[in-house]
Amino acid sequence: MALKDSVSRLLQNDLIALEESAGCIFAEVPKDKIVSCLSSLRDELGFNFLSDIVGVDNSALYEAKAKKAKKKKDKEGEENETPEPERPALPRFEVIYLLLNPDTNERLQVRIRVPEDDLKVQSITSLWKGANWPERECFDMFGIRFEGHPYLRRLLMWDEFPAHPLRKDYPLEGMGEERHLIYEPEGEGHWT
Amino acid sequence: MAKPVVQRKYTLGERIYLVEILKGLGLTWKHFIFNFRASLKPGPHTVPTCWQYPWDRREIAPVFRGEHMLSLDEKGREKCIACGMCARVCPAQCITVKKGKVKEGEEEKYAGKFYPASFEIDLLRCIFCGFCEETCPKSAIVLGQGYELAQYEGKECIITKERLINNFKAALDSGNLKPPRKKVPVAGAKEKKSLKSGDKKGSKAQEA
Amino acid sequence: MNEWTIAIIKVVFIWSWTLLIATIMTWVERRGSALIQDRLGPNIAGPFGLFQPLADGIKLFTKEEFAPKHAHKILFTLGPVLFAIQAFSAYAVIPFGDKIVINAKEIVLQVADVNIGFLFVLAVGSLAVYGFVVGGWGSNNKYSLLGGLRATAQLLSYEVPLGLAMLAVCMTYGSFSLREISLDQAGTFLGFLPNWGIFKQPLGFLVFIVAAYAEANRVPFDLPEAESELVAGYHTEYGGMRLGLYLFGEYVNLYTLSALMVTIYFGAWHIPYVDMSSYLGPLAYGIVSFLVFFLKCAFFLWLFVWVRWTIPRFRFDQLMGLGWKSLIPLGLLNLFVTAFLIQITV
Amino acid sequence: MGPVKQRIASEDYVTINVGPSHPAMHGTLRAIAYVSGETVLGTDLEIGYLHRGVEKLGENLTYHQFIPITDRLNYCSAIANNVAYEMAVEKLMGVEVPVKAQLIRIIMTELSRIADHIVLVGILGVDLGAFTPFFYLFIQREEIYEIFEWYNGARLTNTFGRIGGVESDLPEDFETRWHELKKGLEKAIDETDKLLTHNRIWMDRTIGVTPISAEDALSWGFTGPCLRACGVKRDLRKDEPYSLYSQFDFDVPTGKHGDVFDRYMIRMIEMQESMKIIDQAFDLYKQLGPNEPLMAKVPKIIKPPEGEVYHAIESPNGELGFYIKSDGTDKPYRIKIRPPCYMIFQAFDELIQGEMISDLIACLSSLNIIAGELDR
Repeated sequence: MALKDSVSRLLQNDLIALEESAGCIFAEVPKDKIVSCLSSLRDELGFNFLSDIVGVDNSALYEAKAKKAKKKKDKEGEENETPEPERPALPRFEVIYLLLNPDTNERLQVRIRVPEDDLKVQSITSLWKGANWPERECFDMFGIRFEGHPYLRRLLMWDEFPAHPLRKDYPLEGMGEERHLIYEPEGEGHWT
Repeated sequence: MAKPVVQRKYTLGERIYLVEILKGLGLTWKHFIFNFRASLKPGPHTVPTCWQYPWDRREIAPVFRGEHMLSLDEKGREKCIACGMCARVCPAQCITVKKGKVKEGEEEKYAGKFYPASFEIDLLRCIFCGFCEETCPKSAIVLGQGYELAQYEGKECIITKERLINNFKAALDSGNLKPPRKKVPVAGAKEKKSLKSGDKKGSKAQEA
Repeated sequence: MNEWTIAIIKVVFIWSWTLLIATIMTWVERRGSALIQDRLGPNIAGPFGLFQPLADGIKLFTKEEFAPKHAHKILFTLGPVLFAIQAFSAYAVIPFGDKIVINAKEIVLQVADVNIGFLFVLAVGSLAVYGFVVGGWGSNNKYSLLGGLRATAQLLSYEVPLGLAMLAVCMTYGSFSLREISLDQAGTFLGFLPNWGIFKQPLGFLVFIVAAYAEANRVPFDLPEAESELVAGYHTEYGGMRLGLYLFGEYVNLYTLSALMVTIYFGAWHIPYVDMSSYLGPLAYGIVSFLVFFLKCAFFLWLFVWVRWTIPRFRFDQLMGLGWKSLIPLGLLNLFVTAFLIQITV
Repeated sequence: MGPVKQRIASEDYVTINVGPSHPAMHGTLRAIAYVSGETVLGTDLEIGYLHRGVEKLGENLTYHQFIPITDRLNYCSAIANNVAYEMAVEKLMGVEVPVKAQLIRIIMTELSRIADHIVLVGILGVDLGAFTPFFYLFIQREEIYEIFEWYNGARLTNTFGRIGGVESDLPEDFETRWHELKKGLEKAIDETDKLLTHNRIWMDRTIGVTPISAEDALSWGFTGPCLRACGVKRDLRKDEPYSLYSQFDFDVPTGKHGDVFDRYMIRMIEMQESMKIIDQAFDLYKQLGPNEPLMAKVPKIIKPPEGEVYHAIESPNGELGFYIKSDGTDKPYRIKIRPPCYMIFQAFDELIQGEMISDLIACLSSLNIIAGELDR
């Protein structure tokens, strides 16, 4: 595909992977070079519209995969003597920038992976003003810090909220944070 | 950021306010006269766009998704077989079904081998999406036309099997029963097999 | 009957009459707006919902009178009271009919025929500002304060064109007394037109009616209480009868302004081309003149309602711009032209 | 203290809370306006009052069960949300939806687009003091809801469509209803136009209020009518024609200045364009037999293959996108919703600097901020 070629030509060594899933192209770049990659994509390939920024917590996915692999291993038993070479563990989080070229109507998704022990990403608010709230939301939901963001504060949850709710280890029912907020009348009169 | 400067020329008519205001007054006057005449008519539903609720009710669509009911078949037997599909598919998890086995001598009451020992729907949780109705293999649970669901107490909003069946009886008496769902044509496929297997799975899961 | 009894009867009558009109106006406003908007409006209480204002009144009276914790208690109560007082007293100098003869005693249908009627109306009318600003300040609420400030600026600005328009009328009729102006409007003008102010002062009337809408805080000039911007403006914090005073005061003001408009521009109680007093007996004439006057007022009251439900609202700077840049120059122009015409005709 | 406080040098201001409970607020948002006199120096925006954790919820529901949840995003046009989500899942699964189902979807989406625009125009009128057009329009919106009700039994939160198609055929009386509705809509739009568009007061209130240039709008991530108002001819129905939109003949109106008036006009014209699309779609629909398939062949329990997808459609507000990551189970691994007004609302502070309090309300209305969609 022309888009894939031009992307790989443009990013060259910075490109870690370029994959296609259900018609969407995902390019993976190193975390430190996100600003330069995005700015070159914007200026040279015309991807000058940022649709959104998506954060993903992959921990549960890796766990499930590891379990599957282990099961497989157990099943196959000791017949398979040569163990697979241990791959370095993939970083826990990923941040996906959804880009769009408004002239050619091509979409490109740029992915970076963020390890749990280094939750810092360069902010791209200098490239797009609209990256402001998506980055704040990403911080709110996953705890990924965007360096250089003008006003990095929780967006959807309240400021004192202790956790990052879209992480996979956060329970769906919450951890009881709302107790501070909701006034519960004691005794009768309350029907629950 | 510099804001763009907006300049737009007004026509003379727009410039002197009055012309457009008079036009607008004429328009509202037309509405006023029409509705004034209409409002003098006897009866609660006079102005065509206004329904005076307690006396005057609009027609509810036959496919309306309102208060639930558990339907009975022609012989007056409960259709529900307590397979629990509705409870599983419910996005709001508002349905709880307890399964009971039909004892001998009770066949006149229940259509299947199993019956719901209790069937509760929490209307406070229900979002009236209609998935339960759609997934029910025996089309036993139906969302009816009742929409006056206000209660004084939260407890009353958890409706039980008796009320569900009473709802059905009331609908039957008033002739507001929902027509049976049309089967949705599927692109070049026989869906039957998968349907049946789905049923079995559902009932098994419930038993477990 | 001596003078005092008559005066007191007149005062009581006009007091209850304006209150009645104000009450009915709330019903007209609601029913009228409903019918304009393809709705029905309140139609349950009484025939056609006519008792709705009564029910509203009972509700307002029985509501708990409370003041917000941080409000200035005295000013908070003083605001609506000031507003209501000015609303009810402004009508004193405006006639509500010609005269009525009972027991061979001639009674003028006007509470007080002051020879500076115009000045009285303007002076009392401008007191409304105090009602708004005191209430807005006393509420200790930002919305209320902004509403009060808006009201102050708006009322003060629009009093100028109102005064200018009225001044031109005074010059035309050569009197400050509203009764004399009314009496002057009998007969015809230029031979075929009724001798009404509007035909002598068309531009002045335009200025006057716009300014009157602004003075009455009605759409398109209802900025002090613009509900989408300032919640409810100066009466955000009010409830119960204090709010009721503001609402009634507003409708009484409407009536006053309508009556003023009828008095100086629409020939007061005169019917064009017909001299009623020659056909009717003295008592009947008094009643008919009262009715004619009232019907004319009713039209303008309805116009207030009708316009309100037709057009959008101004912005504050546009409101000020309209007042200072359009209406005042127009009013002045009108004044000069009137003066010139008087000079060459007399 | 927010960024506005840091920016404003002087101490000469008053803060005014516009929201979360304010008569002009569209849902529960909060804008703390820093006001000097009547001029707004800036606003601190706070959102999240309606945050229900929809994305987290999606990770714990099956693919089908998430459809009713999408209703609650933009409740003014629930069907557009449903369709956007279903199309994303279908794209992930590689399912081809039958033509008839696509036509029904298009008809319903366009109806909901009209309903959404009606809400905007009506509320904009109310916020600017013109109450009456609101009613004329909303009566027609009621008729649209009636069509929805007779289609699948719900008025506001429709739970329209299923993954792979739609759940039922159009009702038999759709044609008569649609023609009646069309007549009424044309009349209502015309009346609104008469009452507002050329009225000097309305023009003064909207023309030149909170304009934005095309570059800024793109940088902020504007989409939909708000972007088109700036003069950018961008409509996903034309540019990335999904479904059957490439077969229809309709115009994409564009404005010039991106002010409130342009946004309002774009919506007024788009309503008429949508009616055109529905007519064409219904003509195509009538050519299909009654037994044409409505559902593609999809398994009962939906398990898309592992992978991720981003699919966006042109919702009434703009680009409504769903990013879905699947791990091969029956529940999505991650759902990210890209609501259109989320990106638009962040520009609000910049839009209204130096304007007046009244313009704040007008601007907010014209952007069509829906809290359900904004906070998710």
